[in-house]
Amino acid sequence: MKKNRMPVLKTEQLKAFYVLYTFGKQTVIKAVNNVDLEVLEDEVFGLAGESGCGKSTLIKALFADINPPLRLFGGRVLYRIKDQEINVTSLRAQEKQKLMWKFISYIPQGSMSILNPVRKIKRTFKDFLESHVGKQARKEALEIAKKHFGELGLSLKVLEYYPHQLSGGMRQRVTVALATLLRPKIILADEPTTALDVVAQRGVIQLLKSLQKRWNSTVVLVTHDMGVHAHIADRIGIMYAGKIVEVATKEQIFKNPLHPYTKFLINSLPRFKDKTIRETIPGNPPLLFNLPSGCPFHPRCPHATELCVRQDPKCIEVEESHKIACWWVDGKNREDS
Amino acid sequence: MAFVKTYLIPRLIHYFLVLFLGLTAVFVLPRLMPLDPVEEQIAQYQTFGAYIPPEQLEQIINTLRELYGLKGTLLQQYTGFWRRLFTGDFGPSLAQYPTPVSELIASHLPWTIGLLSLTTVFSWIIAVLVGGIAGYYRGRWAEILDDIVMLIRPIPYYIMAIICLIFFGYIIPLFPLGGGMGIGREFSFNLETIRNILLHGTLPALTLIIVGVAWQFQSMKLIVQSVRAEDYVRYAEATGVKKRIIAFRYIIRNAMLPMVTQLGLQFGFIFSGALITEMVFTYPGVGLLLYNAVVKADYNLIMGILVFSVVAVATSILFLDLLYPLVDPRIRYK
Amino acid sequence: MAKIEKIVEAKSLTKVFSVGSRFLSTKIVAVENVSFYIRSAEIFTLAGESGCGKTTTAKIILGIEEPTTGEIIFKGKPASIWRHNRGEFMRQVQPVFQNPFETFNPLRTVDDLFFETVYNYNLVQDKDKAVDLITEKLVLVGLSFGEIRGRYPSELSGGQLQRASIARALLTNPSLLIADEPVSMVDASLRMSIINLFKDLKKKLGLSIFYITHDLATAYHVSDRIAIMFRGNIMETGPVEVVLTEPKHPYTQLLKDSIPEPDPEKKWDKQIKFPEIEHEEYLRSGCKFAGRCPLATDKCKSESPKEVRIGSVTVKCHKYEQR
Amino acid sequence: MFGLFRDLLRDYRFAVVFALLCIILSLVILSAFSPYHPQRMYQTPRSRPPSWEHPLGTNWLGQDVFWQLTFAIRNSLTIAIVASVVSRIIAVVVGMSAGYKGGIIDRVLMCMGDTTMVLPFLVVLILISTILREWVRYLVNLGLLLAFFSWAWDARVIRSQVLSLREREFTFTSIFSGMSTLKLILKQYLPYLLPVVLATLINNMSWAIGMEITLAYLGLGIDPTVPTLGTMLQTAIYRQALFWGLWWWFFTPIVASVLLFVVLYWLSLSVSEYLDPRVRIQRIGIRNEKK
Repeated sequence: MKKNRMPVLKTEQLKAFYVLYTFGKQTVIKAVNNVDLEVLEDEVFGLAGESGCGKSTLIKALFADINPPLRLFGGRVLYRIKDQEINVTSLRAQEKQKLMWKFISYIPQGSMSILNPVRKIKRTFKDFLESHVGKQARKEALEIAKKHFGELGLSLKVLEYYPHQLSGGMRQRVTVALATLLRPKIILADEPTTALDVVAQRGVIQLLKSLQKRWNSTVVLVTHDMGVHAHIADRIGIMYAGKIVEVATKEQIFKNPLHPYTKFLINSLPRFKDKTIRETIPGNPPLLFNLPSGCPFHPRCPHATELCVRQDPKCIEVEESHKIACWWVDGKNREDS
Repeated sequence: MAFVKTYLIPRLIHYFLVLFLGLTAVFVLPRLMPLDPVEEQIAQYQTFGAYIPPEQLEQIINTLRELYGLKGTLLQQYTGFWRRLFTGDFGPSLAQYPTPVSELIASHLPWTIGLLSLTTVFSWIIAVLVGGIAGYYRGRWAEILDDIVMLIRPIPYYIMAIICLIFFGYIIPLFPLGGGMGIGREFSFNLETIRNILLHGTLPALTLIIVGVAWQFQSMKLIVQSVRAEDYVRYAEATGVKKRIIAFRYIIRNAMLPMVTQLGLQFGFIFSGALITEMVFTYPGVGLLLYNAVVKADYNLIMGILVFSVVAVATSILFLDLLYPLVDPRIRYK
Repeated sequence: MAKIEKIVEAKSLTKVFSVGSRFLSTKIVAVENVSFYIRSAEIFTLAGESGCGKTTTAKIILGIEEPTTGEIIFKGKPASIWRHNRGEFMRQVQPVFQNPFETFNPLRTVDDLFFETVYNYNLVQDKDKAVDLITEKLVLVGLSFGEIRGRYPSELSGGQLQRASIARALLTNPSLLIADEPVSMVDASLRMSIINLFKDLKKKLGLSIFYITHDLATAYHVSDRIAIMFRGNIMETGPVEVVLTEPKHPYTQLLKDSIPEPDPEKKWDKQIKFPEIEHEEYLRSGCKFAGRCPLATDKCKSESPKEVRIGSVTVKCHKYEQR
Repeated sequence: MFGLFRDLLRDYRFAVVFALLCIILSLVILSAFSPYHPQRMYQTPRSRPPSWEHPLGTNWLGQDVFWQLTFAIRNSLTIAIVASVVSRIIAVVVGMSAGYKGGIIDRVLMCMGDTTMVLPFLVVLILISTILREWVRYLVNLGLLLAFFSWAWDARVIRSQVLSLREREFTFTSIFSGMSTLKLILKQYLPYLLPVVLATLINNMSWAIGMEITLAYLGLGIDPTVPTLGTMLQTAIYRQALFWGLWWWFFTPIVASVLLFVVLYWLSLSVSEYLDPRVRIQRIGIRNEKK
């Protein structure tokens, strides 16, 4: 593993909640709750967790795409651009817009619906380029797109099609191409392969990985599929109920998980050539608008103590490059509190 | 040629089917009228004091029946109806005997076409543009616009027409109260006549546009609301595509597609709309002609106008349907 | 060898859908000449990518869709006979669907459908006994009646609902459960608990389960035999251990190779090919996989391969035919 | 029930509409206590401007405009309710059977719908009311005639909803729970169709009131001596109320009908928003939170 890499993206005590009103009643959904995160340059950071744990919301917050009903309740999101830390949550819309795509870009879930269905792929590329490059380059938009497709090894024919004519895997590769058009330093990918078949998923993941290697960029990949993380990620963060409960290298997560939730998660994964019954987590995931007190995992945790019910543990380093948020480590209660 | 096979031919089949049913309805409906046109006419002759000897009466009745296509059994009448359709001859009008029906329609049609198709298309374009922009940008002005539309939208056209007539005709007499051009004027291409036609047309056109825009503005706004929630719009927004590009190429372009169908429906209402407009403003179009025909039980004229409107409406809907794949690529390859 | 008791058998099913209008349309073959059988107390998996025709096959067995050609034989009697006794057929064959939030009407309470099932099939007469019966089945899947009473689907978690859906299907003591992607909408940590539940039900109740999935890892865990489907064709069938550890068909090999295994030491190295255009492969004559197959010959592109039996496995590939 | 009402009143638009609706309904109730007969003439001094005794003045025929208005609203609403309820019943039955059963019924409905679209329906309506001139003089009969003209479009809307509901998984679960088709439709589908039915019910009411006014203008429809919003306006126009300066006679039916249309439209918006299944699910979900 490469050492001493600088963090390129950082959050400090980030809180982003959804506030919903239905007929005068207010509901607060604590989707991202006190998250501290560091993403290093030139790495693939995998963010894992079950549906409704807030991982997609965290990606939105990282992209500074906070629009009602999502609201920022505290904390900062910092980008490191040319050795300067910029807090994007306090930037004005125009300044933020300048960073989008050139410094950071975003691949969302659902390739079918993110491309305008009535415009050819090349027109979509043109629309995006028109807003981001100078007047001169506008005329060459098609040339830029073609060159980019060539670099990615995609067929130029694709530019002439409408989105619905492409297969799911091809469509998602087009969105990868769209997101990397301006060579951003950071690519945020939110469940980019969830709706795809395994073969197409493999194609997209391989493309993403090769681009990351070639341009030494950073990829933050959100997916619930631990198998995908095992293939592509360098470091993995595990999210549970709006919090990051464990961050470590891929090897540490798979070989030596420390948080009880991660242990369950890794152990419950089906593996080939092993048909033994796998143990699963008891109970159900908590609802984000009705969180339990203290550590959100304590109702399902076999090691829960009175302390866990009372107080929420901080995420601290317990080994080299291995952080967890748990009072119970290796059978011992954590001393600091 | 997938377009011809999977789109054009089925549409054409559907078109002819609807045309057939609609025209059959046109044939059936007047025959349900309680007034026998022939007896009406005889009665009318007699009230003018003309004496018709009984042996001639039979002959006159026969001639009239033939003239109105009422001779023979219902089936014979029906085949005769289609024969008349294909030759384009609807016979003479009763009320304005012996002017042929086709001539009457031809002289009134330009007024209706000029007023209604222009206002329909015009209000559609305004509604799509204003509704699209207001629906996307949602500023304070958009809210005020919305409130105004919420007040206008539920008012039926007829009430609206009367309100406008009272307001701009009686209270502030800006425009003439009725007619197509000044009384006793002959149509000719000079500046004065054209000015006059425009002046007479303004009030009916204004009411049609107000109501038309309010109706379609509402639908456009609803469609825009769902389009702006689509993932591709949100994605484009999040990645910093310029608002102007999103408004026109994403929102309006995509919301326009269902609105094209709406335009087709609006054409369907043209003749019903013409009837009321032209009556309130005594505008000399087909609607007024039709109303008079109904009142006077003018068989041939009613049929002529109904046939004409059915064909015109069905054809305009077909035309829009065929146009649709050009604007929506998803249809083309289905 | 003892006589195999086949609970259900599909005999050369073909289903053609017309896409487009009523008058003129393109035909898409969703299921092409598919045959398989399920034994009693066996979990049989039909695996494949989305759009390969596996859901259509399930619907044909459930009697929701009519096959264009071919027939279903359930407990020795063809579907045409069962059609006259639909009530009894439905009592014996029950479905579990993919999306638990859609399985129950979102605007009605969950227990409503339980009572409906009990009363409509005349399982018991009075309400107390109905509650007892429902509780019995809910306990079997690890729930209690209190958890679902008066609740709307949106008030329960996906895992709970999917268990409830299975419990509802068990009310009538069916002999065959048709589970269409039952875990694809369930969280990873709860997924295996549903899989374990299936194994448990098979053992305890002697239930046969037709498990439809795109997830080969869970298929490996739960099933006895597996069929791999691609674009309407079954490419390979056999015991799950054999098919998934030594895949014969090039498609199965690719599929198996593309599964992201949760093992940090395994990495993909080969770049792969997949179709650019939607529907491209449906309309292909010959072997549907020929466009992407590394071993494809001219014969593959023009001629549909026949089924070849190799040991316990049946494969549909020209490569094995030639031998 | 009370909770539902309280929820609705939180919406300011609904609160305004509700207040106006109360006024309109109290006018309808007041009509039962009218000191004058609705059809008799010369019961009051003629052509008096509004005063304490006659809040909206009197007309040229010696009738009190305020009390005429109460009858007019009552009668117009009667027509509207008959028309919309009857047409809703037809629309639901036809739409559901076409959507669920498909086949012949479906095709016939589709063709009928398309045919009615190309026929100028107002012309046809005028023709029929000419044919049945005597029959449509009565409120209920006119309501029935209007009902016959307004089900086709909404039946199509219901049909398409049923078509999409039929493909949803809970339909299959219900079938395999042994539910009969009728029970399935009533228990599982009706909650989804309720918003459409209610919203179109209200829209249909305002359409029927508008049609009555239009027909009255053409001298068709209701017996012109029976006060409705249409006949009131028509009499005022026919007797040249504005020419004589009797503006209160002329404007009362116009203002009243505009008010009624706005109230009905806003009501339909609030109701359909409230009954929208997505919003309902959200409410169900939130109720859970309090437990």
